[in-house]
Amino acid sequence: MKKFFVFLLVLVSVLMFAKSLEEGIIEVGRNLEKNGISEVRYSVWSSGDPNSVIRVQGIVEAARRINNIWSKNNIKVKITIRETRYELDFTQMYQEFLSKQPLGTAGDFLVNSYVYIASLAEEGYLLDISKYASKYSNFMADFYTTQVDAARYKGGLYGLPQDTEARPFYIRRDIAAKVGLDLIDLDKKVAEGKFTWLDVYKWAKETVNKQASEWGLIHRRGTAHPDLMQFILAFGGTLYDSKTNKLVLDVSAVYKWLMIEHVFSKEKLLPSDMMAWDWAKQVHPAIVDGKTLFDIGGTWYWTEWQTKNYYTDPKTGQTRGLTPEEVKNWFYYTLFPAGEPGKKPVTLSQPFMWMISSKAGSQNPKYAALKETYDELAFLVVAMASSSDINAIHSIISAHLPVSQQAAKLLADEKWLTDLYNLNIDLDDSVKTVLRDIVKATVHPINAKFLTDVAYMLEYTNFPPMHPMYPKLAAIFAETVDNVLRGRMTPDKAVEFVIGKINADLDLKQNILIVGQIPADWRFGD
Amino acid sequence: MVTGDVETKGRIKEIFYLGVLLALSAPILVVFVLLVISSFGNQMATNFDFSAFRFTLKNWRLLFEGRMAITGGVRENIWLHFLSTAVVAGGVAFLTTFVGALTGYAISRIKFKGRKILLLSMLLIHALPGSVLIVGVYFLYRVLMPQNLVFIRYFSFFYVILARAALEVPLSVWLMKGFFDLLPWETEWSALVDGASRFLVWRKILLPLIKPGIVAVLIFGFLAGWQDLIYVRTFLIDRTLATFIESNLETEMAYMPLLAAAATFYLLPTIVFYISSQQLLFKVYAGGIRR
Amino acid sequence: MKDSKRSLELWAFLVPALLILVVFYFLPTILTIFISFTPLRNWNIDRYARIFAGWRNYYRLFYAIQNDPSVRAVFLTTAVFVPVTLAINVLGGLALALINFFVGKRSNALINTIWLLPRMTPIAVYSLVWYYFFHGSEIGTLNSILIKLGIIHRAVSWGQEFLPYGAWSVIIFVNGLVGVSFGMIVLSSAVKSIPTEHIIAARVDGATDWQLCRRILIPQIRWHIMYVATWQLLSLLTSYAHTYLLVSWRLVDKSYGTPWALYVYELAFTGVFDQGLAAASGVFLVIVGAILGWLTLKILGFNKLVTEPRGDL
Amino acid sequence: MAMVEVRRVTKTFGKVVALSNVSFTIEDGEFVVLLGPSGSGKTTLMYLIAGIYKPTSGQIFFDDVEVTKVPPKDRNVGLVFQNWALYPHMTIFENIAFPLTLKKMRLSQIKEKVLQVAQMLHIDSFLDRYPWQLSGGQQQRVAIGRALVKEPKILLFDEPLSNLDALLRLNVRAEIKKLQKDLKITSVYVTHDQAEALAIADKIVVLNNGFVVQIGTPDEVYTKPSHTFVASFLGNPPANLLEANLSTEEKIAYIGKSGLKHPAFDLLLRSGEKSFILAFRPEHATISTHPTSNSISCFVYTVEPMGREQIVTLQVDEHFFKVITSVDQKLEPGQNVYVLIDLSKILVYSSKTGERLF
Repeated sequence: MKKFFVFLLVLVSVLMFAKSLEEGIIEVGRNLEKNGISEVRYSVWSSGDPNSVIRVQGIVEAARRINNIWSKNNIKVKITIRETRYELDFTQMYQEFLSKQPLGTAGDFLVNSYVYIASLAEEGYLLDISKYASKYSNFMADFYTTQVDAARYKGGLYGLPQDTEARPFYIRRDIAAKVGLDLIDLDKKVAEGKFTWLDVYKWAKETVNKQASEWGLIHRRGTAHPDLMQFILAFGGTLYDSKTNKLVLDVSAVYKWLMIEHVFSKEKLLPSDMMAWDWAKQVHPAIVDGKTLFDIGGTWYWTEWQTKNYYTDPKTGQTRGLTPEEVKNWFYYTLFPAGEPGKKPVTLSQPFMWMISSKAGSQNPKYAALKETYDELAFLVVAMASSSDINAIHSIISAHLPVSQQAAKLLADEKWLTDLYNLNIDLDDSVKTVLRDIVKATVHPINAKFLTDVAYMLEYTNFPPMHPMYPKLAAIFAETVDNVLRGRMTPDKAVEFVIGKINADLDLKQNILIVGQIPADWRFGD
Repeated sequence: MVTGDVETKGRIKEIFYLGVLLALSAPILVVFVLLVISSFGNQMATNFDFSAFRFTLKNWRLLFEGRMAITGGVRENIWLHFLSTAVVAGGVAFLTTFVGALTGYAISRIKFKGRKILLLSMLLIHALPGSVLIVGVYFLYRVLMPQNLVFIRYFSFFYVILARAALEVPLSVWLMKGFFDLLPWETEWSALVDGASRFLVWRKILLPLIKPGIVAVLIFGFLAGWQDLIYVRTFLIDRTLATFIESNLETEMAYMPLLAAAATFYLLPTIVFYISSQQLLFKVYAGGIRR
Repeated sequence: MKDSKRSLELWAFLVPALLILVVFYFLPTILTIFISFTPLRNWNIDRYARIFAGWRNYYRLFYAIQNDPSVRAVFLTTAVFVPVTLAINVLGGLALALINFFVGKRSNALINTIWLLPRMTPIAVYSLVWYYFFHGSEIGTLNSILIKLGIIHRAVSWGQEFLPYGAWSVIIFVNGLVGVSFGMIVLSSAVKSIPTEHIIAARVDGATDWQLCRRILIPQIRWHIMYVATWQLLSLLTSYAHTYLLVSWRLVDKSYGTPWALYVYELAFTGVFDQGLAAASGVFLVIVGAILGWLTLKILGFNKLVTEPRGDL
Repeated sequence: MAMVEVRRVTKTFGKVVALSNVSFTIEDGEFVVLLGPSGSGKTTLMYLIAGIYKPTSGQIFFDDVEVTKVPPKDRNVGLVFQNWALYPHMTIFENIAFPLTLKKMRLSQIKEKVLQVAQMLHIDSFLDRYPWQLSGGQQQRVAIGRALVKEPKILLFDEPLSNLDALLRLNVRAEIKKLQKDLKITSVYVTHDQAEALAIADKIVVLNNGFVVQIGTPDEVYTKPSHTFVASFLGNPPANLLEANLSTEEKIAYIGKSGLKHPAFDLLLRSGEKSFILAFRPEHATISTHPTSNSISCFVYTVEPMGREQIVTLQVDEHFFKVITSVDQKLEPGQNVYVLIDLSKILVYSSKTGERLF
C-alpha cells in the first residue's frame, strides 16, 4: 500500500515537473547566451560495425536540431561537433577512451557496449544522468524500461540506450528441408522450451551424417562473450549475483555448455578450430554458402550478408552479397533454444549506450562555472540523438533493434522507409552524405520486417553482467572453449581449469562466487 | 672499398647461394606479395586459390576517400592522418638524431667524468621494457600536461615525439658515437686551433662529415616514429595511420582487402625511404659499432 | 673561468640526453616501482595513486605464479622464446651476412630489401600478414602450399596444435624474422670492413668458402656477433608488440604464445587495466633485464668499447 | 710575432711518459724544427704549444704571458697538419676563409685576405674547387694558406711534407722557408726527416724518448752533436760511431787493431775513461790502399755508387762504418784498405752516457 502511494506521488510529480526536451534546450541556450557563450564544442567517439555510423552522425544531427531550436527562438548559441571518431573495434575504443578520459582529451560522447559502464562509472569517467532523466521523464518514458535499466550502475544512470540486439539462432531452410526438420512453428516450440539443445544436437548429427551440409553448427570465433554466454543462461545458470554484486560461476551450467562444445566438436558437427576461424573468409561464407544447418549469430548478420560479398554464386563463380529475398528465403530464426527440457530459451543483448564523459564540454569557456549547464546540454544532445527517427534509421541500416516504442513504430511505416531510402527526410547534409550508400544497401521492407519480427525476442533477453571483472572471466571462458573444442580438455577438466584460473587470480577469486557442481549423472550425446 | 669476396668463384656457385637465400626469403616475399595483391582484390589473397579473386581499384578509391568500409563508414581525412604520422615520425627522427649526434660526439670526443657510465647506461636502459615504462611515462604526462585543449593538442605531439624518441636514443647514441670515432682528430683540432668552439666544430665541421650516419639515424628514427602504435595511441590526441589502421583492423567486421590497401599505402613511404638510402644504412652500421 | 666555459660547453652536449634519460627512463622507472605499490587501474591516477597498497600487487603476482598454470606457461615460454629467437636472430643474421658476402652487389640489394621488410612494416600489418600465413585452415598460406605439395593432407593449426611447440614455433618465427635484419646489417658491414688482403691471402692458399668463413670471416667479426647477441637479448626480453595481435587473434595459443613482456602489457592495457599489477610484474622484468644486461657487459668487456678521446680539450 | 717559452714541461699519457722536463725558448721570428724519430714526443710537444694537449706539469709562455691553460682558439696559432685536415665539404675558399668567418669578419674583408694569401701561395685559381679536386701539393698550400690567413702569432707545422712525393717535397720545403723568412713569423716545424730539418731550420730541437737531446743551429747540431743519438740521427748516411779502447801507456786509441792518435786523448786519460765512442762523419775520412800513419786498417764490405760519389761500407773486426769517396776511386769488396780520418772533425762520446766528451 505504501509502495503504491510512493509510486503515485512520483507519478504525479513527474507529470507536474517533467519538462519537454525543447523547453530544456531553450532554457539551457538562454543560460549559455546570458553567460556570453556563443559556441559549444563537442566531440564524439563511437565504434562498431561500419554501418552503425549513426553512433556518431546522430550527434551531428542532434546538434543541428538543437541549433535550429535555438535560432528559431533567437538564441545566439551554436553547437559545433569538432571531432567525430569512429572505430570498428569497440574494445580498442574503450581502451582509448579509458586512457584519455583522465587527461580530458577523450570524446565528450561515447557509444559503446553497456558492459563498460561498470568500469567507466566506477572510475568516475561517466556523467551520472539520473537527475536529467527524472527532469525529462516524459522523454524517458518512450524507452523500453529494460534497456534503460541496463545503464544503471550502483544507483546512478550512466547512459541512454542507443540500440539493442537479439541473437537469433539461424537455421538454413534448404538444409532443414533436406533432413526433414520441420520449421513450421518451430519458433513457438523453441519459445515453449519444446525444442532444446538435445534436438539441435540430433538434427545437427542427422545433417552431417546425411552429408546435407558440412557442419551442423557454426558459432562465433575468438571470444566467448557474448554469444556463447547464452549457453549458461539456456541451462538455467546465471552469471551475476545482484545481492553480493559478484560474478557467478555456475559450475553445472558451464559444465553442460562445455559438454555441448565437446560433443559437437568430437563428432565433427562443429569445427574444432572454430575459435580461430576467420570471419570474412570462413565464418560468414560457410553460413551463406549453406555449409551449416545451425548458426548462433546476431541480428546484424542479416544485413552483413547483404552488404558484403560472402556468397559465392554457383552460377557465376563470383562472390556477391545476398539479396534481401535470399536472406529471407534461406534463413529461419528462433530464440536460442533451451539447454535441456524444462529450461527456457534465451537471447542475450549487449545494448550499446550513449554515454557522456564526466568531463564533457570541459574544453569550452567558463566550464567550471557553467558545469551544470554544460552537463545538461550534453544530456540534451544525446537525448536529441535518441529521437525516434534517428534511432529507427540506425536500426534499419545496421540491423540492430530499436530501443523505443516510437522508433519501432517507424520501422513498420512503409512510407517512411521509402522516404529514408530516397533520403527524403529532414537530416543534416553531412549525415545524408554518409548515409547515402548505406540506405541503398539496407533499407528494404524485408529487412524492416525482420527487425519487427525478432522484436519479440527482447522479452527473453538477458544482459551479460555489468561487472568490472567480467571481461577477465569472459577471456577465461574463451580460452577454455578453445581448449575443449580442440580436444585438449574434457569438460570436467575444463571446468577445473576455469576454477583454477579463477582461484589463481586474487581479484577474480574475491569477485566470483563459484556455485554448484558438476552434475554426476548428466549425459549429453550418444 | 671492399664489398665482398674476391672473384674466384664460378657463376654457378653464386647462383646456388642466391637460390638458398631466396628460398630462405620466400616466406617474407610470399606474405608481402600477397598483401599487395589483396589490396587490388575483392578478397584477401591468402592461399593460391584465385578462382573468386577479381581485380579492383575500389579499395584504393575508398581508402583515399578516407573510408574503411565497403558500405557505410565514417569519412576520415586520411591525408590528415598521413600528416600527423609524418609529424610524429619526423619529430622522432629529428630528435633521435639530434640527441644521438650531441651525446655520441661528447662520448666519442670529450673527456669528462662519468663518460663511461653514460655509455654504459645507454646500453643498460635498453633493457627497460617500453611496456613497463609507459605506465610511468603516462603518469608524467598527466602531471605535465597543460589544461587548455589547444595547447594539449600540440603538447601531445611534443610529448609523444619525446617519449618515443627516448626509446630510440640508446641505439642512436651508440651509432653516432661509433661514427664520430672514425673521424680524424686533425680535422677537429684544425678547426679548434683556427678559433672555433667545440660546438661550432661539431656543427660546422664534423656533422657535415658524418652526413651518411646522420641520414641513416634519421631514417631509423623516422621508421620508429612512423610505425609506433602504443605510444601514439596512448598519448597523441590526433590519429596517425598506425592507429587508424589498427582501430579498423577488427577481424569480425573489417573489410580486409581495404585494410590491405591501407597497409600497402602505409608501407610505401618506408620502402621508398629505405631504397633511397640503403647504401647509407650499411655504412652507418659499419661505423656504428666499430671497436 | 675557462674551465667553467668548458664545462658549460660539455653540458650543452649532454643535457638533452640526460634530460631524456631522467625524464623517460629514470623517473618512469621510479614511478613504475611506486605504482607497483598502489592499486592503480584504469589509468585513474587521481583516485589510486595516493593509496598505498603495500606488497599486495607482488603478493597477487606470486600467488598467480604459484596457482595459475598459464602464468607458469608464460615463464616457460619466455625461457624458450628469448634464447631460441636470439639464436635465430644471430645465426640467421650471420648466415645472411656471409651469403651476402659471397654473392654480387646487386643481389645484395635485393636480399637486404626483402629482409628489412619485417622491420619496416607497421606492427599491425606485420601481424596481419602472418595471421593469414599461419592460419590453421585451408585459407592459410602455409597450409595451402603444403597441401598442394602433398606434404600434409589436412590443414594444421600451426599455433594451436602440438602445444607448446606449435605456438612457440610461430611466435619465434614471426619475431625472429624482425631481428634477423638487425644481425644481417651489422654483420654484413662488419664483414665488409675486413681487409681484402686477408681474403685474397686465404683464397690464394686455397681456402674453400666454408674454411674462409670459419677461419677468416667469423673470427674477425666475433666481437660484432657478441654485440648483436647482447643487444638483441635485451630487445627480445622486452618485446611484446609483434606477439600481441597474434595472441589476441587466437592464431597462437594464449598461454604458450605470451612472453613475459607481453604478459605485462596485457595486464596494463587489456581486461581490467590493472596497472598496479602490471607495474609489479614489470619491476620483476626490469630486475631480470638489469641482471642480464650487467652480465652482458661483463662478457662484452665494456672497457674495450670505450677508447679514450685524444687531446686535453 | 711572438716568442715562445716552454718551461719544464712534462706530459704523461696514463703510465707512458711522452715528454719529460722539456724546456726551450723560441725567439721572435725564429724557425724552429722539432726533430726526432717517431715516438720521440715531437708532435706531442707541438700539440702542447698549440693547446691541443695540456701539460701534466710545467708551463708554456707566449711573449712572457702564460698560456698553459689557454684553449687553442685563444692562442692565435696557425697549424698545418700532416694530413692537412682540409674540410672536405668546403671549397678551397671556404677552407681558407674558415678561421676568418669564425672571427665574424666582414665578407669583403675575408675575400680580400683569402685572395691575398691564395695569390701568395699560387692557389688563387682553385678557390671554388673542393679539396679532392686538387693535387697533393696544392692541398698542402691550401692547408698552409688556412693557417696563414688569420695572421697567427705562431705557425705550427706537423710533418707537413710527409704525404708528398720526394721531388715535390724539396720544392715545397724551399717555399715554406722563403715564406717564413718573408713573413718573419715565429714557426715550429715537426719532422723526423733530418735533411728537411737541416735545410729549413734556424734552430733545431732534437728529441728522443721524450727528452730534449740537443738544441742548436743546424750547423751546431750537425757538426757538434751533443749526444751519440744526435750524431747517429743526423746526416745521410749518419755519423760513424766506433767503439775505441784507450791504451793508457801509449795514449793511443785502438779501433780493432789499428791505433789512433789524437791530442785530445790526453784529456780523456785524465778523466780516467778507458773506452769511449769515436764519431766522425762519412765525408770526413779518406780511403787509401796503402797504410799511412794514424790510419785504420779495414776491409771493404760493400760499395754503393750514388752517382757523383759512392758510399763505402767498411769492416773492422765486427764493426762497420761508412765513408763517402769519389766514384773515381775503384774499390773491391774484400780489399784491405786504410782509412784516414780528418782529426779536426773527430768527436768523442762517453760510452756510458752517450754525452759528448769533446
